[in-house]
Amino acid sequence: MSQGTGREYEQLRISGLHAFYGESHILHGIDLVVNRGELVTLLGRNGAGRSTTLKAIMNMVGRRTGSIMINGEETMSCAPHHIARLGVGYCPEHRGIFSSLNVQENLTLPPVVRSGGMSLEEIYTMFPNLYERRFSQGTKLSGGEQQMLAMARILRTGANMLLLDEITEGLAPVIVEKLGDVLIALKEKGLTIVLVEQNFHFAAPLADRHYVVEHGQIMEEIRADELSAKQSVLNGYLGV
Amino acid sequence: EISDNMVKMGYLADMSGTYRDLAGPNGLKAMEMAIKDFGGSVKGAKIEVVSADDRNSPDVASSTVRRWVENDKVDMIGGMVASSVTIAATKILEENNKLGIVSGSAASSITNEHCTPNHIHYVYDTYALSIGTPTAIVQEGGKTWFILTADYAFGHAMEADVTRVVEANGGEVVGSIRHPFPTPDFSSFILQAQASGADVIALANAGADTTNAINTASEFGVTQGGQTLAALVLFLSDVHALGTDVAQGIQLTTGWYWDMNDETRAWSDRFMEATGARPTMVHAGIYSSTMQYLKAVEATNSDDSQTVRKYMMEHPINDMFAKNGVIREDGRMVHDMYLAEVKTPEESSGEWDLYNIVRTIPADEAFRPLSESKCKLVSM
Amino acid sequence: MILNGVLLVLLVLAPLVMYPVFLMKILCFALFAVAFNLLLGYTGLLSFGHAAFLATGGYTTGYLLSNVPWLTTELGILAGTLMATALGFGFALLSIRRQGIYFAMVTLALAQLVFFFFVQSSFTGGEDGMQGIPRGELFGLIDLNDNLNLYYFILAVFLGCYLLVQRTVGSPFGQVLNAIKQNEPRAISLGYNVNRYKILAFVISAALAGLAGSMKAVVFQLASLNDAHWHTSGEVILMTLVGGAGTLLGPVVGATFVVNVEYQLAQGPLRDWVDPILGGIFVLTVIAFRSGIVGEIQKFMRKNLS
Amino acid sequence: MSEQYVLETRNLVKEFKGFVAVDDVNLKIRQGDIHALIGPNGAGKTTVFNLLTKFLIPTRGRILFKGQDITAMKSAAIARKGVVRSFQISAVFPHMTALENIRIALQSFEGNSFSFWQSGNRLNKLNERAMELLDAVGLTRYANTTTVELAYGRKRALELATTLAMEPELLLLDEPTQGMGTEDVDRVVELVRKAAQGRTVLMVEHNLSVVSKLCDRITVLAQGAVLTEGDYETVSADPRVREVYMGTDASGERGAPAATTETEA
Amino acid sequence: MSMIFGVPVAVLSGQLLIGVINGAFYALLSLGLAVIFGLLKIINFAHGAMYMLGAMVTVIMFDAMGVNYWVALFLAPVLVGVFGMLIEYFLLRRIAGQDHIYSLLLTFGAALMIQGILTNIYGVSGLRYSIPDLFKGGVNLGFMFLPYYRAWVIAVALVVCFGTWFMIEKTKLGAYLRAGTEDAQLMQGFGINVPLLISLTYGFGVMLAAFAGVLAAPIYSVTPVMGSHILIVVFAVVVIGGMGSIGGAIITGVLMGVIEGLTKTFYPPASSAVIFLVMVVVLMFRPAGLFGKEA
Ligand SMILES: Nc1ncnc2c1ncn2[C@@H]1O[C@H](COP(=O)(O)OP(=O)(O)OP(=O)(O)O)[C@@H](O)[C@H]1O
Ligand SMILES: Nc1ncnc2c1ncn2[C@@H]1O[C@H](COP(=O)(O)OP(=O)(O)OP(=O)(O)O)[C@@H](O)[C@H]1O
Ligand SMILES: [Mg+2]
Ligand SMILES: [Mg+2]
Repeated sequence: MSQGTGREYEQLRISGLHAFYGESHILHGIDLVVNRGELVTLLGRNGAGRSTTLKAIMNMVGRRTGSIMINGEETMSCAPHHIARLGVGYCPEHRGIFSSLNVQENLTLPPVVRSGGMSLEEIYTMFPNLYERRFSQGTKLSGGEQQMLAMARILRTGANMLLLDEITEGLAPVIVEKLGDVLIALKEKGLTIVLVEQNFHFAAPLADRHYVVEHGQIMEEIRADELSAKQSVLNGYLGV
Repeated sequence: EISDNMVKMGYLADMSGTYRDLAGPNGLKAMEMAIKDFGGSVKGAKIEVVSADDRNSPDVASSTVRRWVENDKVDMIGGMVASSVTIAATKILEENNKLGIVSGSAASSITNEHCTPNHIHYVYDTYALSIGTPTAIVQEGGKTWFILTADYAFGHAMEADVTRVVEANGGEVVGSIRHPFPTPDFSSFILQAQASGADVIALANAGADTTNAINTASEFGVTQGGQTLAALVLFLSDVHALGTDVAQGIQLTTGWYWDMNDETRAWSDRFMEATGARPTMVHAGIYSSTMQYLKAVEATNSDDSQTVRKYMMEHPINDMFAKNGVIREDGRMVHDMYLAEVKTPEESSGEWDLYNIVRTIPADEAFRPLSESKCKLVSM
Repeated sequence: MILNGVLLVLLVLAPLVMYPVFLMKILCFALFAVAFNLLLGYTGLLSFGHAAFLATGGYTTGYLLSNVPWLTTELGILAGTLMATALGFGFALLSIRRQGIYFAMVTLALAQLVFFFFVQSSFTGGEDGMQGIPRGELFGLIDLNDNLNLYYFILAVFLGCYLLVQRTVGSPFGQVLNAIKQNEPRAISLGYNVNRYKILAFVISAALAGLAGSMKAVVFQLASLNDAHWHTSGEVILMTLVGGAGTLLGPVVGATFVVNVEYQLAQGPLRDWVDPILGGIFVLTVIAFRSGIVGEIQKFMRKNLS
Repeated sequence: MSEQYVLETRNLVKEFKGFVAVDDVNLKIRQGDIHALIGPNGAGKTTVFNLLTKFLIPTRGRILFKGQDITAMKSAAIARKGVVRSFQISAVFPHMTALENIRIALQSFEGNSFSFWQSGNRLNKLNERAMELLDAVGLTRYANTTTVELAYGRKRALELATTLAMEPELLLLDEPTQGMGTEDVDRVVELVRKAAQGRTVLMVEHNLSVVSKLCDRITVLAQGAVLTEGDYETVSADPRVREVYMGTDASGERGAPAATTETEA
Repeated sequence: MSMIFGVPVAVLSGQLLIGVINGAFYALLSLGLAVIFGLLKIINFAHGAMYMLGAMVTVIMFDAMGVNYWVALFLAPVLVGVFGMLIEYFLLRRIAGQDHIYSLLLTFGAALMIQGILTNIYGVSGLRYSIPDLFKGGVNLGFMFLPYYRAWVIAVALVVCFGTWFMIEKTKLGAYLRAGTEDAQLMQGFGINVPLLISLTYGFGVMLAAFAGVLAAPIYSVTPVMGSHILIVVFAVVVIGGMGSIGGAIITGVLMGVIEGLTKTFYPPASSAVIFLVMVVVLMFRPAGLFGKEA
């Protein structure tokens, strides 16, 4: 999976991205490219700015400068709802389950932005817990169940680029395993995925490429096939 | 001797709240009209006016009045509507020996238990209002009465006065309801009043409460049901707001009406020119009392409160507001009051053509006799 | 420190140039706002019923001073404060378990019931107000009918209370209040019985508000229903926010500002426009100076110093 | 009878409108153990914690702490008795610095918390101990940073340090390593090990490597009921546990899809 | 005639009916307030002013252009609603996400301005407006005289209340609204134009208040201060019902109308305080109100 073969469609290109929360300057010039059908991860230590990068793509941080192209379209001046309508699905770090809605309402809440999303039945087969609790208030779910719901919710919308922030957080190993299968299946369907993950063992076998983020900058780009060669560099960054 | 070679008057009233239309900004206009008509100066001393919104708060009134008399050399204060404001203000005037002429307040306690040698109550009071209307109605055959009373001292006083008058004339009060102040919806009370079967439903309340009650009474067909409505405190501005449609036939007592004679009409034309509205009795009272005050200052060549008050007491008032009005030792200015009836839409020739004056209530009947007074100034 | 010194000197000299009764009014409202801010700014509790304490203090003091001839003024004020404290304790017991806006509304409801009580009671003088309260003598010695004497007495009480609140906010107790304000469940799990802390804070606040009311009754020689009306509860919120909630000086500045603006406008050519202008000031505060006058100055200084 | 058990539950049940989240659970936590509560998502682990600390009221059953019935006690009283929890979702005082966060916890032992007339400087003596705790979780650098500004993982570390400040006899940790990088996970493991000296720990954790490294005893919950109990070897060998919880990978690292195993070796 | 506590049954039934009618007003007003608080977390102290504007606009439009009641019934709420949206767009939007208390201060300030300006133009005595001809008069029910207009008020208010409840609780749009208030940013991240939704919601809540104002214009004295008295009563209703509970606001509105009506019969002086007594008692036992969900 090499770059620049030309036939590849560039779904996301970020260049020189800076982001701020009020006074504090968090991202210091991020540059990255994701092609259609690729799964890339953002790796890094706590506080490196990975979540912020995803939020910046969604225009959910205080202030941004630089350029973010989605499907070749500049989105720096777009409101978040326009960005979502370009086919971007975002699963936030803190889940964002709505307590005023029940599980099923939470699940069907995000509007469908493109055809080809999963059906409710497919989702319930994938996460039987959710089916069982479908009429409970969203926030009454257990931590892990909420995490499943947050992920499941954007699978329905048909978004073709997913920004996933720590989706294995708090999940039992069986479920994590199942999520891995889901991501593989999504990738096969041609979806583009940007994954922020702490759980490297989960991410490593799924990803085509890894970006290492530190202090709000991309420090390293590692292709899947270089992984073993660059393991020590990576360990250095991640402090393993 | 006129102090500082200047006569300084203060106008204190509710400029923005519930009582705004009673005295309010137009009352200030009336005061200024009087000064202008008087010539702008007394014996070479300039006449000046300061004014303030009392915001219906005795605190505000008290700090304003204190500053006026203690710092700003104000000699006389006029206006004053809410009773708490009036009582607070007159206490301070007494302490500082300045003069107050109260035109807006209704409470008869102002010249009774709260009387001071430093103020005059000029236009009307609850005692006077509750004499005329009940007497007339009972005499016309309205024997049984039901009273809707605003649940505060003012309402209670009115209720007691009405009861006394009704009973003295051979009528009977069959029931009463004390409603909270303010009450936005009167339907429940009107219903109870209807159910009582009384001949007359009397409203011992004021302002928006009264207009709301009258509106509701009309909606629930009180008069069609054969009952009479008697509003005890109803001003021209209220009737104007209600319209003759709703208010027709209501009897009320007033101290003055703009359309009584050529003199009143001439003055109120000028007032209307300045303000866009016809004057209430309070506006007329403010004009008249300011005039009388300035005359007294001129005559005595003094702005000392006791000198001026004494002069005013000794000289009966004869102007467009009152004929043979007399200021008594308790500070009450007694003058004729009038029983009025609201015109029907057919009778009315314009938006301000609202009353027929039915009867004159002579001054000595209209006000609480000195023999019943609790005022400390009244010598037994 | 220097700032505080300058302010103190100004306060001591103020009656030489300004009208003392007006200054005392400001001090009373400032104390009222300081008391309120202890709850809003430092405990995160929005009370919408503080008028009840102001009025209770005022009526109690007024009633006693008018009817108990031997009572010296400071005892009358003390009695008013105690009465408000007791009422505050009652309010606290009934309301403290409610959260957020419900807390605000329970306090409002309780205050409305207190208002109803005052309307119905004859000793308050109803809407005429309780008038002609004697100012009396301090310790039976100093004549408080003299405006300056009274001013310095009120100033001393005010400063004492201000320092007390300052101390309270920084005290170990104040730290716990701050913790409760920020994350109540967490404070509970750290072993704090948060309700007791909130109750104590509420009672202190009610006591100081009652004290403000008692002093106000002495200054104006009257107590009226306006003090108990919910508008007064609202007004103290506004004063606090305009000055800056959660800052010590904020409520003082806010009270000074609001009382002044109201007073100056009511006198001037814009006297019919007091309400809309005040309304405009509130809107402006929220839009442009959200942290209040003092809060914004602090922010500005912090920015320019770092 | 049960001297060696710090904490026992007897037939503990919690129902939510007909849904049984905790179903007749009998836990026995031995003095000095690090005891893990594991199980699939929604098994009822957090609910058990909530019952133990009275954030929820049990529908039925009893809770004994050191032989004493604490079923009827309130949250704060239980915390003062020495049963302290950390939260699954990070709970800090956002507008205090990290140091102040810890100090508030330490202060609850001081007994002067109602002294509104005392100077706040009296609390400075707590700073030293607070710094030690911050150091232990690697937050020394952030002592004076306002907590809102900390990244998520650091908030979790702070939360843990605060809990430790309570010097609990029984420490309840709900997913202490959630949201942390590998580096921090290792540090937390060390920290918990250190903290566990002289006290008992009950923890919920999905990171099996942490469980295997730390825990003396493990209770597996599934659908609100106890599935099995034992040490790591016994439990991880149980096919039922593999089926409902661990999945195909029981290597001890965090759960991961089957494909991982190759890369890992 | 049979009596209950010394009150004839006929009178009592009349009082109950009156209570329900007033309750319908409360329901309409508290509904708007509940929508605004529940969905936007804005404490709308301008609600009374919006109610007043509804009535004032009706009268002013009639005086100036002869716009009749039926047209005003639609036009006035729309105008006031648009005005509300402007307030939302230019003012409230800037404090989104801030503590409740700022919205309280801001809307209170706005209400003071609106009220003050109108007071200076129109005074406080009230403007004249009469009942539309269709509803003049009434029917004698035996136990009371029921003005047609009151019957109309109750019918139309209940229809509007139910419609609103249905829209918010049972439709997708309602779900967007509820979710958008919890985490607007995330909702926007899902592709929903949340700012527009918020404007519309505020406008809608205000419209309900203005609608109540139009209904009130023929029967109550129309003045710039007519909304300020009713404001905290309506707040109390919303709190008793449970802030944010749409159904709760409606049911409680009617219930409080009845309770107030009964108090007016048995102990009139307390009728303005009774709602607060009920509130204290209710919150004692149900911390989140009758129909509120506990946090
Ligand atoms: N709302 C905020 N205000 C101020 N600073 C923030 C805010 N949110 C995050 N930060 C800061 O931004 C930096 C990057 O945070 P971010 O959440 O992107 O980190 P991350 O790489 O996702 O780490 P983690 O694994 O902890 O989630 C951190 O230093 C954090 O302190
Ligand atoms: N307050 C509540 N009301 C209704 N159901 C609830 C409530 N709290 C928890 N539940 C349900 O009880 C079950 C157990 O939840 P709990 O949070 O204890 O799970 P858990 O074992 O901690 O799971 P996880 O590992 O995902 O955190 C879940 O199915 C959840 O939906
Ligand atoms: Mg992150
Ligand atoms: Mg859990």
